[in-house]
Amino acid sequence: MTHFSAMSLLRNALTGHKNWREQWPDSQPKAEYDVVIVGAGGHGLGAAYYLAKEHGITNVAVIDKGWLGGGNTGRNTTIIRSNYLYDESARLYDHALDLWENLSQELNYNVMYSKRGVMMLAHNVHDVQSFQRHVHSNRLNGVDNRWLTKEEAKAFCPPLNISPDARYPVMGAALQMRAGTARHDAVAWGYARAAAARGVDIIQNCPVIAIRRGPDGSVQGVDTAKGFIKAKKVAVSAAGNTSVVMDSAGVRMPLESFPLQALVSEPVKPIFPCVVMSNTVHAYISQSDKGELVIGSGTDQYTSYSQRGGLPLIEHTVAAICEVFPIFNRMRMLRKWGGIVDVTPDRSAILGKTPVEGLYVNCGWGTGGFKATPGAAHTLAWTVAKDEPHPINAPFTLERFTTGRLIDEAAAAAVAH
Amino acid sequence: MSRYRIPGMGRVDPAATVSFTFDGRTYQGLRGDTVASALLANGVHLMGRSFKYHRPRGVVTAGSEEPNALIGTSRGKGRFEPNTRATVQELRAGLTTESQNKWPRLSFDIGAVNDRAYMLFSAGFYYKTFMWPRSFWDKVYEPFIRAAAGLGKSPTEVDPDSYAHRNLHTDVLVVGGGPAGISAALTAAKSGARVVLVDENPEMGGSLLSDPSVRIDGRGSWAWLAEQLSQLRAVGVRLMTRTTAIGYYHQNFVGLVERVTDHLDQPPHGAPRERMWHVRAEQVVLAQGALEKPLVFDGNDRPGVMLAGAAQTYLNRYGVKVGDNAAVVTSHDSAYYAAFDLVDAGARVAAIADTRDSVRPDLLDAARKRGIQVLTGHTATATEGRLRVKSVRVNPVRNGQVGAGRKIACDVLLISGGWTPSLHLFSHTKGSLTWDADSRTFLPNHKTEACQIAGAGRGLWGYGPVLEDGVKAGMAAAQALGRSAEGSDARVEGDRPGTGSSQKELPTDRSPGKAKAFVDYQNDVTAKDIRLAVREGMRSIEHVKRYTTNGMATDQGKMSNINGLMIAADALGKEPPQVGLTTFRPPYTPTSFGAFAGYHKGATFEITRKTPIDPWAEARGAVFEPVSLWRRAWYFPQAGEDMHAAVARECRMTRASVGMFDASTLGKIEVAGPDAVEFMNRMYTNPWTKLAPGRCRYGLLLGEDGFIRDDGVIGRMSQDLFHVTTTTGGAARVMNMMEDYLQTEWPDLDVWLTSTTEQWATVALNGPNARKVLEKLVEGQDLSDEAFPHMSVAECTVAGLPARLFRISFTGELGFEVNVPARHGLQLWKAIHDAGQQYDICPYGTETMHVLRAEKGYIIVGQDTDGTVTPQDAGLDWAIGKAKKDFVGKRSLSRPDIVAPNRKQLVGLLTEDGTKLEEGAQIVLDPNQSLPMTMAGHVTSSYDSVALGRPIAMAVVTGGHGMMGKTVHIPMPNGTIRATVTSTNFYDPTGERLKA
Amino acid sequence: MTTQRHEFDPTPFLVEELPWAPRFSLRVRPEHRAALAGALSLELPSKVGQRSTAAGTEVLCLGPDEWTILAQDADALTTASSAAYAQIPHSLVEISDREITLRISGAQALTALTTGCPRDVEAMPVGTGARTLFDTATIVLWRDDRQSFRIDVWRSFLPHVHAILDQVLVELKSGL
Amino acid sequence: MLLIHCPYCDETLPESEFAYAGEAHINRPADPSALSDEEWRDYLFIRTNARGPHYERWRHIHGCGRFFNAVRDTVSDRFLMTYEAGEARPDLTVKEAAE
Repeated sequence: MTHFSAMSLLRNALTGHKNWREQWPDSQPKAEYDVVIVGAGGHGLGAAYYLAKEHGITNVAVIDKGWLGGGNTGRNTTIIRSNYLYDESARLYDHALDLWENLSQELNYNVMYSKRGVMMLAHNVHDVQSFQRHVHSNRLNGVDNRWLTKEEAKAFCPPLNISPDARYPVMGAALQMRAGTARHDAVAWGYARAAAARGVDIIQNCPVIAIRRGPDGSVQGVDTAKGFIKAKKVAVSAAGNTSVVMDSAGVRMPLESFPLQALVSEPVKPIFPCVVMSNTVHAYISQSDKGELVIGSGTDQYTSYSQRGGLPLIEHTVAAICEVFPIFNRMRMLRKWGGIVDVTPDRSAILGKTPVEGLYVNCGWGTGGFKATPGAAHTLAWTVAKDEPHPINAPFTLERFTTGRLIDEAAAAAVAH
Repeated sequence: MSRYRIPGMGRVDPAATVSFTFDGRTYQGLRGDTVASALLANGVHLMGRSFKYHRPRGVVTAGSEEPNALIGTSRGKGRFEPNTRATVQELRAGLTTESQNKWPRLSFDIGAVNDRAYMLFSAGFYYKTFMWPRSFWDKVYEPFIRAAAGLGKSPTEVDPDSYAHRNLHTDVLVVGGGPAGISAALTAAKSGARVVLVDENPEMGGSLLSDPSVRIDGRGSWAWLAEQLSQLRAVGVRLMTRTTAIGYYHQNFVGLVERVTDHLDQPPHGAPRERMWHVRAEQVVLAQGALEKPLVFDGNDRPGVMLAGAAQTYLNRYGVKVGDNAAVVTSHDSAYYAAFDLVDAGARVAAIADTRDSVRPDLLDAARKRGIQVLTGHTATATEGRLRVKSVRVNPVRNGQVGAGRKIACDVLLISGGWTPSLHLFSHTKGSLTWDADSRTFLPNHKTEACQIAGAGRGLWGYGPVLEDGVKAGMAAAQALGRSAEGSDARVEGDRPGTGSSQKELPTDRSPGKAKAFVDYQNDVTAKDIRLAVREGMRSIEHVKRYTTNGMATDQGKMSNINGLMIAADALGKEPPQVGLTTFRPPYTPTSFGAFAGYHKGATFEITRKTPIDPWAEARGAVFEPVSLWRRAWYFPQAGEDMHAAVARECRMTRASVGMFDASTLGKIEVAGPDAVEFMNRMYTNPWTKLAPGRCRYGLLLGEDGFIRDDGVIGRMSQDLFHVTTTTGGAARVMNMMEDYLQTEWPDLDVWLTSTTEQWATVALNGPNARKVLEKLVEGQDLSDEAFPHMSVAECTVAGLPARLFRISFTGELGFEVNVPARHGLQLWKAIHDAGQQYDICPYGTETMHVLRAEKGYIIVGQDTDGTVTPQDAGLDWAIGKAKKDFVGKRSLSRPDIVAPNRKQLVGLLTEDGTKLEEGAQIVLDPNQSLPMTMAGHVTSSYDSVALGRPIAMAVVTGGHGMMGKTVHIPMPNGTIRATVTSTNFYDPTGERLKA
Repeated sequence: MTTQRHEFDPTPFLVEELPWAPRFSLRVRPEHRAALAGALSLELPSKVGQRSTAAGTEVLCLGPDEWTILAQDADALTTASSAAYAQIPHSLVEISDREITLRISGAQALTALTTGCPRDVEAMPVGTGARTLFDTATIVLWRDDRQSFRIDVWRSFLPHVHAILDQVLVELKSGL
Repeated sequence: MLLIHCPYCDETLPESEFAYAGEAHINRPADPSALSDEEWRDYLFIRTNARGPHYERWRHIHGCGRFFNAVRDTVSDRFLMTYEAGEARPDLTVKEAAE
């Protein structure tokens, strides 16, 4: 693998960039692997990388029905933060944040992790109570997050409208400085390149038809469009398509897949210095390093795999952005797109072992999957390698839906008076 | 008359001069011009700078697909917008425009040093560098990269304009007002269908506007067009110009954006700037035509290099000659017609270099007649000229070998790489495309929606076939609607048929690695970048796009996608369809945020619900808080009072005498029918069978998961009738949940639900003097404790109004809630207020309500519970009907982790040093542990209690119910606070005051 | 060619708030509809959207088991309802104060409604009604004539509906 | 925005009048207390999440107010049919054969 650096870039520039080699080979499946990972997004490729690097398991295939990074990894609004309320979530996302900090250097691939700060706006008394609860909980968990007055919020993000006459006036904000954004594609590519360099096969355009189980119930491998691939361990990390894949192994999942939309504006010179989220008006926004305003919308109300999404939802999101940032009213939307998010009943992920021996799952991230990428991948690799939960992913079991030990961040923010 | 304007040509009004400015200089154009055509008429080609290399750029197209000529446009304060396409913006009086992405000025831009370092800024270069030293990323590299971002400048002021929305239902929507669209619309309309025809241009006609020499049905094309438009109007077709179909959604739902005022000198008062149309059509006809592709070769981006079709449009539609001395490089017949029109208008065309080895003889003849030299089998290998093209270098290609080049001087270079059908909207529907090997283009294939595609969008060329195809599409749409439609033939003379070949980057005799052959103009993506991406393992077109940013500019790949694909496919040694096409996303062209938001701006951003008593509170100077969609009076400050003082006074006066509160926002549901009690038993945790009419009870509602969803007091009005109240925010949710169970689980029950939230206005009266105030107003009900004890309900008259009167309390004081028909709400409020004067009655808001209820330990669902709290956790076991076999959520209460010990349970907290805790503060048992700490719960409610003379708090604490009297710790940034666990019932624990 | 002309329209449509009137929500199982209609001396249309008028009382069928009644004689109705209840279980709830009614009429009344109603109002036959949406507010829409409509809006949603109609009025007056 | 046929109104109307209400034909057990924790979990949380025809519920919330059932292809979002609440799950193969 060519080491990436300013020097190698300069050297190649002088030779017309003719000597760059492929960042990962386009592999064809072997008959057998120690581990097969279904889904070549950031999570799947990351798990393969950590299996190889930290557990010495290099006979690994990552297979995808399409192109690597072509799912939610390449369709999200790239926000990274860890200021979650519950200990379980805070540990997981903060573990991810620790890995994000050095990911570019570790992978020798600049993922452009930008510590811009993520600011969450409080628009009513309930928001204030809820965010204060987050701030206090985060502090005792060692997660950075602090409370800003509305004037401090405005100073941090000048386009913000803090007029008391607004329909939802800003009453303050919670700010995590370590949080920010990263270049989503680069995460998948960086992991792919680093995993491939350690011997992992990345097999693209190879839909998984079924997970095959033996007479004893344990996993034997996967049937794919390119034939049967033998493996005693299979990890499914297929985002919105997880239900379908798991179903083939006889494991029914507490998941529903919804279309999630996002959009970008035309590019403009730097105007927006951070990430702002407003749950009350349903909007979140940042500015990319190309200058586009990147705006997250919500999910449509119905389950769907169509990746289309409707216009009214987008209208609402844009109206909400213009309510909070009225100077953007004459900006133009450049494109909007849809992804499929898999949502669990408590809106927290399922990460780890399943009732089937040799079958592991990483799913149910809703809209939170991108920020968790290194943390989820790292701990899943541990679980797959050792066949036991990692202390950080241990709470994120399937069993919690039977016993009632839910990790319900969304319910914790429920609004009612 | 401007230097390049040709009198007598074009559709602009020569009598109407319009002034505008560009980069501070004033120019004259004509009514009907775009900024681009007016600048070209003045000989200005340099209109912008590219994104990465800051290369000087001129206009490439004459339409909405323009990648280069992006400008800032303004009409005064708050009305500036960046990245406007000069090719679309119509001239209006007083329009000011500016170029972008340059410093200090357009003709001399420091940023162009990037162009020198071209080799360094290869595709994806930033992924490979800026990583060391680690700390430099945050402090040096990233700020530098970010500072270079963007093209135009963001608006910085609030937009004073308004935007509108409209719904429109129609039988047929035709997108594209060119020849195919017009004939489709007319054919469909003649069958009796309702037809809407939209076009993004200021006038209908499409390519006809650029081809006046063609004759249709014996008339010039413009006369034919005018006649067709009058026929369309006559048969009732709704013609919408300046209207872009931005997105094609499910089941023939199409979003249109109409630009209403941007072209007007003086918009009339009240006119919206833009209007979003939500169109639902039975049939959609897509007649969007085709887009011309540039040719990719070294120097194909200099100002003065433009698409041949664009030059033809500037000439015929705007009467503007784009240059005096043109050269042409083409791979398609269409460029010949542009050259012919230019020569016919008095310009010189030095040569046409055609990449093809053979060309139609009639074209060669026509060229020869006009003195144009045609060089077949040629490639272009370079251009010269810093701010305007001066020459093009062309070379013969024989058997794949590029021969010696020669320079052709020119002041404008017309290029054409052929045409690609405009299938963006079709792509939005997830319709599939098929690769046509002959024309080397993608054509529409499998349809997922009820639509027809007509004309150049299906790869057809020439007016004869296109008009015929439009008629066919109109007939097909009509027939799909069950109507009979008649076809018609158009006779076309002087048609301009054409074919062409599709190219990757043109062959060159120089080092391809050094060529600046642009594929995506705006993002400065070159052919070399695409090949590098492929070399680095980017095999899917999605990877190539993302790695190089090809097709991600504001033209959304309209200029660059197909060329990029051709080059990527060549590099991979595959056919283009095997490499794939990136998905087109809405909107078709960039669309202003305001158009999406429509009326949802400012005061009408979202509904603000107000109670009938709200005007009184407002007049009284109340401070309001938003609670779900409602605004509620938060507190009523008197002169000199802050919130703390006002709330303290309100609390004190209510406990001392009497207070009044507007509780109208509480949800109310009438549950009626013979099975009402059975329904209530199934829904709520409590038992209802034995509740006598005239009595009420606190009701607790769970989700099926066992967690608390809602609560409220429920009165039994009669055997078969319950008056249910819900939380303010929960009203709609609870109603929906009840309907769900009733309709789908228990349809056998004879029960009906009616929301009466807004039927009633509700005034709560609390305090030791509440009865004394109310007695004066009530008729038909004895209010004594014996006749009307706590938790009673009755129908009676209050202040002369029909009322439902509850004796209940959310404060721990003697309390009543009076419900009267909402139109009388304000009258009731005033009557009680008047009657209470002798007792110093005190209106209070939601904050005081919260304090008073917390003193009694009454929970607020959503504050003291959060969707993870069971009745046991909240200390509400008593509200569960133990004898009931089932109710919603009961089964979940016996799940292992729900019955496990050490769940977080609701308790009271009293701080040892008397400080007030912060709501949301976390509780620990061991204050000396290190981070991360093990947290045992958090403070849910915290207030200064006037009644108790100290702050009180409620909290959920692990195993809290078993910790009474024990000490917990609340670590705050500036020290840890100690608190004692107590009951939540802080005030009057025996409830004597309730019974007063 | 671009046009700079537009027609100013001083009265595109008229919005009037109608006076209070007794209004009820009636619910009964479809199989008991006919019997209850007899008992209440009402005509209860069986198809959603249909209306009836008799002796000044207007009825609109909103759902398979739901009718809105604008009663001429509210006392007579409630008395008849009470009398019939034991034999024909049903629910009659007064909602006179829940909604406020606007009349929207005039040459562009239909256009005004299309700014907020997603369904095809133009195709709605005169003399029918339906519960639907205007903007984000639930309304009951009555079509009384080609260009004359009533909308019943929940009291607290009315100012929002009114505010949007006001904007639409200004917009339509501009002629663009 | 989808277009949905309400079987009670017998009209095809825009999605904004309707509210999605989750998977259909998941009947609340007659006696929940008789269920094991696993069976109760299945009722509460396990969903088909079908890729393709999906049996689901909608409510015509800004219309007649009725809950009803629908079969919708979750890949194309196209409705195959809608039917009244309480009706048996339709056999799609029979329906296709009839067409």
